[in-house]
Amino acid sequence: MKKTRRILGLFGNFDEATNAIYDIRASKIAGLSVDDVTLISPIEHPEVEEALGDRPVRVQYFTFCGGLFGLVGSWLWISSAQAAFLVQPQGGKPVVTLVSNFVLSYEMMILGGVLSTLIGFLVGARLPSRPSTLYSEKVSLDQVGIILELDDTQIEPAKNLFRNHKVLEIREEVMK
Amino acid sequence: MSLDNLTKDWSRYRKGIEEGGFHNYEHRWGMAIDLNACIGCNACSTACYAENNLAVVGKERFSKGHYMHWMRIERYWDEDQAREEFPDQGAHFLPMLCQQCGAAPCEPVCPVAATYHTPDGLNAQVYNRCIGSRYCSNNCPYRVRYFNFWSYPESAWPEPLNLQLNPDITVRDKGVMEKCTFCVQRIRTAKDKAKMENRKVKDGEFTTACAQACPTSAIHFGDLMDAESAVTQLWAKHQVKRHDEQGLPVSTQHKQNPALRGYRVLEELNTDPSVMYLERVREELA
Amino acid sequence: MKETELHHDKDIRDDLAWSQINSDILKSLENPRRGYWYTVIGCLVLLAIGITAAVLQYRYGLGMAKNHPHMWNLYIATFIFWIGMSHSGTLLSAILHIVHADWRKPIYRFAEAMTTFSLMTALLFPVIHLGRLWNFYWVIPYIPARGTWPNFRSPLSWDGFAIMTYLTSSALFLYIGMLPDLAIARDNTTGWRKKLYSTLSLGWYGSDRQWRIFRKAYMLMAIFLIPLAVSVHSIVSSDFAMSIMPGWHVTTFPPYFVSGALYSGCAAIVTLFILLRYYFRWEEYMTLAILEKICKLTFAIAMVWTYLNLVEFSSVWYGHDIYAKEVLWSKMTGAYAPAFWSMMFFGSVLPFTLAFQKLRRHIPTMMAVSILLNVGMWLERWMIVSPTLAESFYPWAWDVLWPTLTSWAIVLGSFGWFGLLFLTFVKIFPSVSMYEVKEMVYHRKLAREKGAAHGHAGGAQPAFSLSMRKEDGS
Amino acid sequence: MSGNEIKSFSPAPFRSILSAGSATQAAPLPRIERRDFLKMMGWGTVGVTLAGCDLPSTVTLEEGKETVVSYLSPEEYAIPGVGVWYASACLQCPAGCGIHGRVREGLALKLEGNPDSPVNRGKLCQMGQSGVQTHYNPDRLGKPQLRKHGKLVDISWDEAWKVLAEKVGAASGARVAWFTGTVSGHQAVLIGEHLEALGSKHHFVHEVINNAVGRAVNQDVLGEAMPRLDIDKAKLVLSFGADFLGTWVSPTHFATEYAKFRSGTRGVLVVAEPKMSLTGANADLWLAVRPGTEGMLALGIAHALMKKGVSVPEAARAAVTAYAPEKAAEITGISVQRIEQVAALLKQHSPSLVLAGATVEGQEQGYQAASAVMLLNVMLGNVGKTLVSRGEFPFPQLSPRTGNTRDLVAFAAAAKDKALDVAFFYGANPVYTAPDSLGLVAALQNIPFKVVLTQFPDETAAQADLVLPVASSLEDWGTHVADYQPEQGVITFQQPLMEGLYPGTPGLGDALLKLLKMRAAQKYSAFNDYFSYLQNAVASLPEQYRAGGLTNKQLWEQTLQKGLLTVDSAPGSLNTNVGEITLNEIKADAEYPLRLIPSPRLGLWDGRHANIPWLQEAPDQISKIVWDSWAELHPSTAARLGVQEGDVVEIASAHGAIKVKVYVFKGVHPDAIAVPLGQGHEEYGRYAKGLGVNPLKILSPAVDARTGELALYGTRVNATRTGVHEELVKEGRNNISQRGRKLVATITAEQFRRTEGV
Repeated sequence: MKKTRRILGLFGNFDEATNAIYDIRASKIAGLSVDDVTLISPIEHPEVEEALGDRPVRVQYFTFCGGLFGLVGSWLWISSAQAAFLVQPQGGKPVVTLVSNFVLSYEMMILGGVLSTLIGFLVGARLPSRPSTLYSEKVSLDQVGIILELDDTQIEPAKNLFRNHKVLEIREEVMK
Repeated sequence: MSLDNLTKDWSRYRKGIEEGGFHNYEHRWGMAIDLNACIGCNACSTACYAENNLAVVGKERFSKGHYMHWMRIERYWDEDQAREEFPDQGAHFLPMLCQQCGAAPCEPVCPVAATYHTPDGLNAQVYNRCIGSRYCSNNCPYRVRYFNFWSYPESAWPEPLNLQLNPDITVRDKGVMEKCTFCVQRIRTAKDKAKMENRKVKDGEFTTACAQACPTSAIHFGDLMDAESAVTQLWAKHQVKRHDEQGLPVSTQHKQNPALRGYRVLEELNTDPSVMYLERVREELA
Repeated sequence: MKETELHHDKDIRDDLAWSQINSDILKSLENPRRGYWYTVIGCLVLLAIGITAAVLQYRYGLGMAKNHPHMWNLYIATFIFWIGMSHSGTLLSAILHIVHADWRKPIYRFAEAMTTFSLMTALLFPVIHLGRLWNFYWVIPYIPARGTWPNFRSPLSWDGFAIMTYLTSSALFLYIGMLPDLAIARDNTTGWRKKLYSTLSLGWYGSDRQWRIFRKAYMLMAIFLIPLAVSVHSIVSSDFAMSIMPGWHVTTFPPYFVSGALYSGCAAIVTLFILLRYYFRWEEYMTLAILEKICKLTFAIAMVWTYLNLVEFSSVWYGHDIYAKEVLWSKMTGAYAPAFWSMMFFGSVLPFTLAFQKLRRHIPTMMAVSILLNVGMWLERWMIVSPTLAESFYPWAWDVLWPTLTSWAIVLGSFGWFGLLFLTFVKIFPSVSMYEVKEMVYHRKLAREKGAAHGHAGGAQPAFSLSMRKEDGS
Repeated sequence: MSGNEIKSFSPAPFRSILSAGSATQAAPLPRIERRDFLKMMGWGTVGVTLAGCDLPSTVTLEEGKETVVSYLSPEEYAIPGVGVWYASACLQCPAGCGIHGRVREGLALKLEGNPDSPVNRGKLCQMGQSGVQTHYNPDRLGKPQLRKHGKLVDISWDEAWKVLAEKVGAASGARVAWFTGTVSGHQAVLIGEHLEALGSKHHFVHEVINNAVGRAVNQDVLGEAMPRLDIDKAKLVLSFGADFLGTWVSPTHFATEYAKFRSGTRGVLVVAEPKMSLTGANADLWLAVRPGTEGMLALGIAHALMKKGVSVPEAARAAVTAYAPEKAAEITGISVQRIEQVAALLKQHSPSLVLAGATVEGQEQGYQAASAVMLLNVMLGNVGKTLVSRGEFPFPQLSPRTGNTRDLVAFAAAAKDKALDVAFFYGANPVYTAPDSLGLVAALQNIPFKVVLTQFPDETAAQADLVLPVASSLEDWGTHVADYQPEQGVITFQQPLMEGLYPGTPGLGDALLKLLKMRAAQKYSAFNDYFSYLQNAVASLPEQYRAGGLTNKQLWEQTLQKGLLTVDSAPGSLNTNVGEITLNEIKADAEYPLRLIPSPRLGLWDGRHANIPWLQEAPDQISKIVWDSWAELHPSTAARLGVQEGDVVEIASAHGAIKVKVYVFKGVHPDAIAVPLGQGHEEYGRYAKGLGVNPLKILSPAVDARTGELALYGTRVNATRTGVHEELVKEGRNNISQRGRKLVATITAEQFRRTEGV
């Protein structure tokens, strides 16, 4: 069925929130899988996130590619610039100086790595974005929120599930 | 800036001075300065001022080391003078100018490549490129690089002194490093003339201002690549060799006859200077 | 004091309410105390002095500040000083982050800010010291129209690469780490601040996806920053180590510079720690326990620094390089001897105060000591630059000339500039990481509870062991 | 010699004068008058090949005038971008060197030695090269000045000549005097003719750095005042204070000779003097002799030689016998061993050459001491070998009127006696050089009309009633004959290298002709100007100077092109008339224990070059001090006085006192205190004024008994510390040692002769 609604449950107690997710995971609501759950929290919550299961993060590939590009690209760039700029100072040294080029490539590897990590982070985290209207400022204080994407039939069971786990507040919106 | 370029000439670009370096020198201008003849009279230094538009800085600035003696005459006393009542053996004079090193320590440290090696074997300073980081001066073991700490065009040549300025070369403004050029304007003139006449530059056709002025002809100037030139002959006679000439391994101990007078100052630093000095001579009378 | 004594071996109280954390930290963004304004005025005065001197120097030439053979002098020494200062922030933050030392959490934010700002201060000096500073951009390898590139083999152009990389990376590291806090600030402010924080927080809302990727990206950046920070100061040391000058061409310079950098940075963290604790009344967050930890770290680094000094001296002594020996000897006995021995005292003897708990916990002492350590570190930089210039291969050019008023004025001005940047920062951005302090409090609380359950009542567990166990248990 | 330059090295274009420049550097464009440049067309240029037709063609805008000057149609004599070398004469000191001047776009740019000149053989000392800075000096006078109501005010040239005609016309001719430095050639002739026309005999010729006593001794002993000195032929040169590499007679010439002397078998140089001169600094053996006792040292050496069997002329036997080495050692402070060693060296190295310089001659017994030195030459048989006859100069009227200090004393006395009504000053600055004890400044008030022909507002000009600016040496015509003539005698020709910077300013010759026309218009009416006078003089040369039947024009052009005219003279032979030598012992003076040595410097000379920035900035060769005066003190003397380098001491003689910074230096005798000449100007432009002190001011008026020359080196002084300290500004200030580096390496002469000897 088509997901049409989104609800947010805010929890003061992190254990309850965790348990709520385990309940969803255990398929207590038909048609609702853990993939429909988004957790929003004020701090890093490895233990709460665990309930959501494995959700792969791929930023490291960005990092690797960026770093590699920085390393190789800058080395080629600098060396070929040197080979094109022949009135370079010599000091008795060759035109293409490997030693100094590696030092610079090293720096460029890091710069490439850092910048691509940033890009990877922004892409992966879907930033910049507009926070959804369901977002509650309490999340940035001390509460955990669980957002579920639901079809019409799942709304009530989900709310009940939240209530079983001492939800403090429930918000609801219609998806466009 | 293309990779093509890089792969095409890779082996040449990887040559250091010991393997002959990148340049195939057309000339390598060099000097031989005979300390047996040098009397320390300053004529060379003044000639340099006249030829190269060197600024007079005045007493106050001189005291801070801002002076511009591209060619300076150093005066030393005997090491054991501390024990003697009088300097019985006289002074030691040393005309010190840019040594136009083959492996110049100043060159690799310039961040903007304002000092570089020309195909003439000169250690050139491009005033317009210089941003004044002064790293070259710091890395010069001979301390022969001079910095324009002030805007000397504003102060050093009150009218009509400015009419004396040599139009063949620039007047340097503040913030630029400068140093002896081996009178590059004279080299250029001679080369241009030779080119127009479709011949090679002849030995003795021109000389630097300092060598020209020296009353005792202690300074010899010429092309070290020209086997016939007087300077080359002097170098050979005193068994002093350039790095690009001797190849690997570079040794500073190449004189077979230690009685010969040729040496280069601070040779052990492997800077491969283009200026050879001939030792001072003293009668043993003490 | 009483309270902190009670919790004397805890980094932070684990019963801090999260709402209190938010309000305590966000309070620092508003209503500056009078002392803040005095400090701002002081910094402005210093900056004005520096700018005046810089303008005069620009107009008349570097003769205002420099002498031959002292082509580099205070400017480069102060440049290294500021670069060094920038190290502890990012480097320590990154290292401690990687090893999950969670006591970094209340202090890393301002330390990273310090990194960024001292880099921005340091950057001024290579430009100010140029003879023709209006052409400074020629060092940047932009695609040239006339085929002229910078000289890639000059350590000064390495500096350019390294510093730009470091500035970019550490600013990004600071910014990424601040994102969740910017979201908190967004949620708790109104008016222009709200707009500002909304934009800056990029719409962070703390979803699990964001947190996961944040954790990974932040860790990756931390991993990059450690070798980067080491390389940056090594490269700065290359300005000297890659030269052929006696007293500069020293193989131990890279680690020596890095240790000196960490040292001065740690000392600066202590100073700023105390100042922020005082200005914003953050005794709850910047606890004496944490101060003690930094002090211990500083002491350890001081000993590394001392050791590397001794290594340098003995390698000169073992090597038969008469030039290097002369420079060292004149440093110790010549005109620079007072500065040299003050450096040794401040750098190697004074840190022993940090070995005593009583003194470590005495805030006025630590304030004084941390400032003096940095005076020592500044002297160290000066003692690297000047004695070699005064005395090197060529005796004819030997000369000891003291820095001019102009160069002192510009050095002072740089402190004003740094101060101003930092003071602006603390009023715009939260200088303590709120979300991480919350994590810290949360984990401590969990640990206490778990510890109690396992019969380790009252014993504070290291944070990382806690998280490890959590993972094992799942 | 680099002539033609097409490209400049640096990409930044240098603004040439024709292309004029920014407000800060715009310079007056030399105005070329038609008459003058026609004259210039007649110039000979020195071996320059013009660069052909590929010169850069540029159109430039001259600031202010807004005229577009095309390089395609330049002034006829100026080839844009090409430097042309012209021969002329150097007037920076009386040595008489020939020069080549590089002229580009109508401006003289650089001076080098004239290779054709046997005096300097293409070389030029720093003073000679600085001729351009004398010429372009910013403090040069451009307008005549007349004293009105006690102050000098600018007047027009017409007025100046009118006033001059009136005043000189009104004066009694016999009471008119010329006071000059060394002059020679046709200028000397014209001065002579002017005085003759006036009926005056008053030509005072003054130089502080002179050779007057030496000339007298040479004349008496050898029969020739200035014989040739073959330094290059000597195997040993023993110099008693004769700084022949620095300031003595003809330094550049002797330096070229020295190079030959030191090569091949390599001669030995021994120098005995109380203060190390440049020559002393190059000696193999330098002897610090007690000031004023050089004559005794010479006699001591003679005695040692006598003991070795060298015969002594009868007349001097008594004096030589009186100074056994032991006695000489006691007096002079040179050990017996050293005296014996020098005698042995002299005997071993033959021929040798023994020279006496200013420190020997400038004493109350200067003549006697110099005679004792000459005695050594006679005893060693050097006369005829290294001391060679020059013969008489074929044009004696052109020979130099050599300067001395006797004339200064005489002039001061004449002025004091109110014997003069008008005095012309040229090439001398007696107000600066006269010791205060002569009372010259006060005496000058007795001369009603003082005319100073000068380029600069110097001290004498400040006392003048009429100041007439004259052309610089690069703007003037002239002929010059050096006092010291090397193997080939020459008349050096001086031609202008460029148009005068200050229109209306006459050359010395032109001024003299004008003065002469005021007296004897008829006689000189044929000469429009000095240029035509000289042309006429050349035209009247005897036939032997026209090899190949040159026309007058060809001869003139050839002479100018070469810059000199070689003349023949018939060398005779020299006498050895040694007279009786009486050297009295010098009594110690408890109140003034030290001798003041006003040491001359190659550079500032007697102070006339103090206004040249290059020379002020060129370090003193020995102390390396710039822009200042200093007092050289031996460390033992300094310790006794309790002073260190930079401490200011007061040096007082019976005739005045000066305060000067101390330079502690081992190259000075402990009984001497040396203060260099040249500084301490009260006037003389921005570069000279207010720097250092003038040691001449406190000299005693004592004179040499025989010649009447001032005993310049005989003044006794004491020194006391003032407690003031001021750093001396010098190059390489912290080092006198090489610190174990091989910067200047030394090998022994023995080794040198083995490997490179001839």
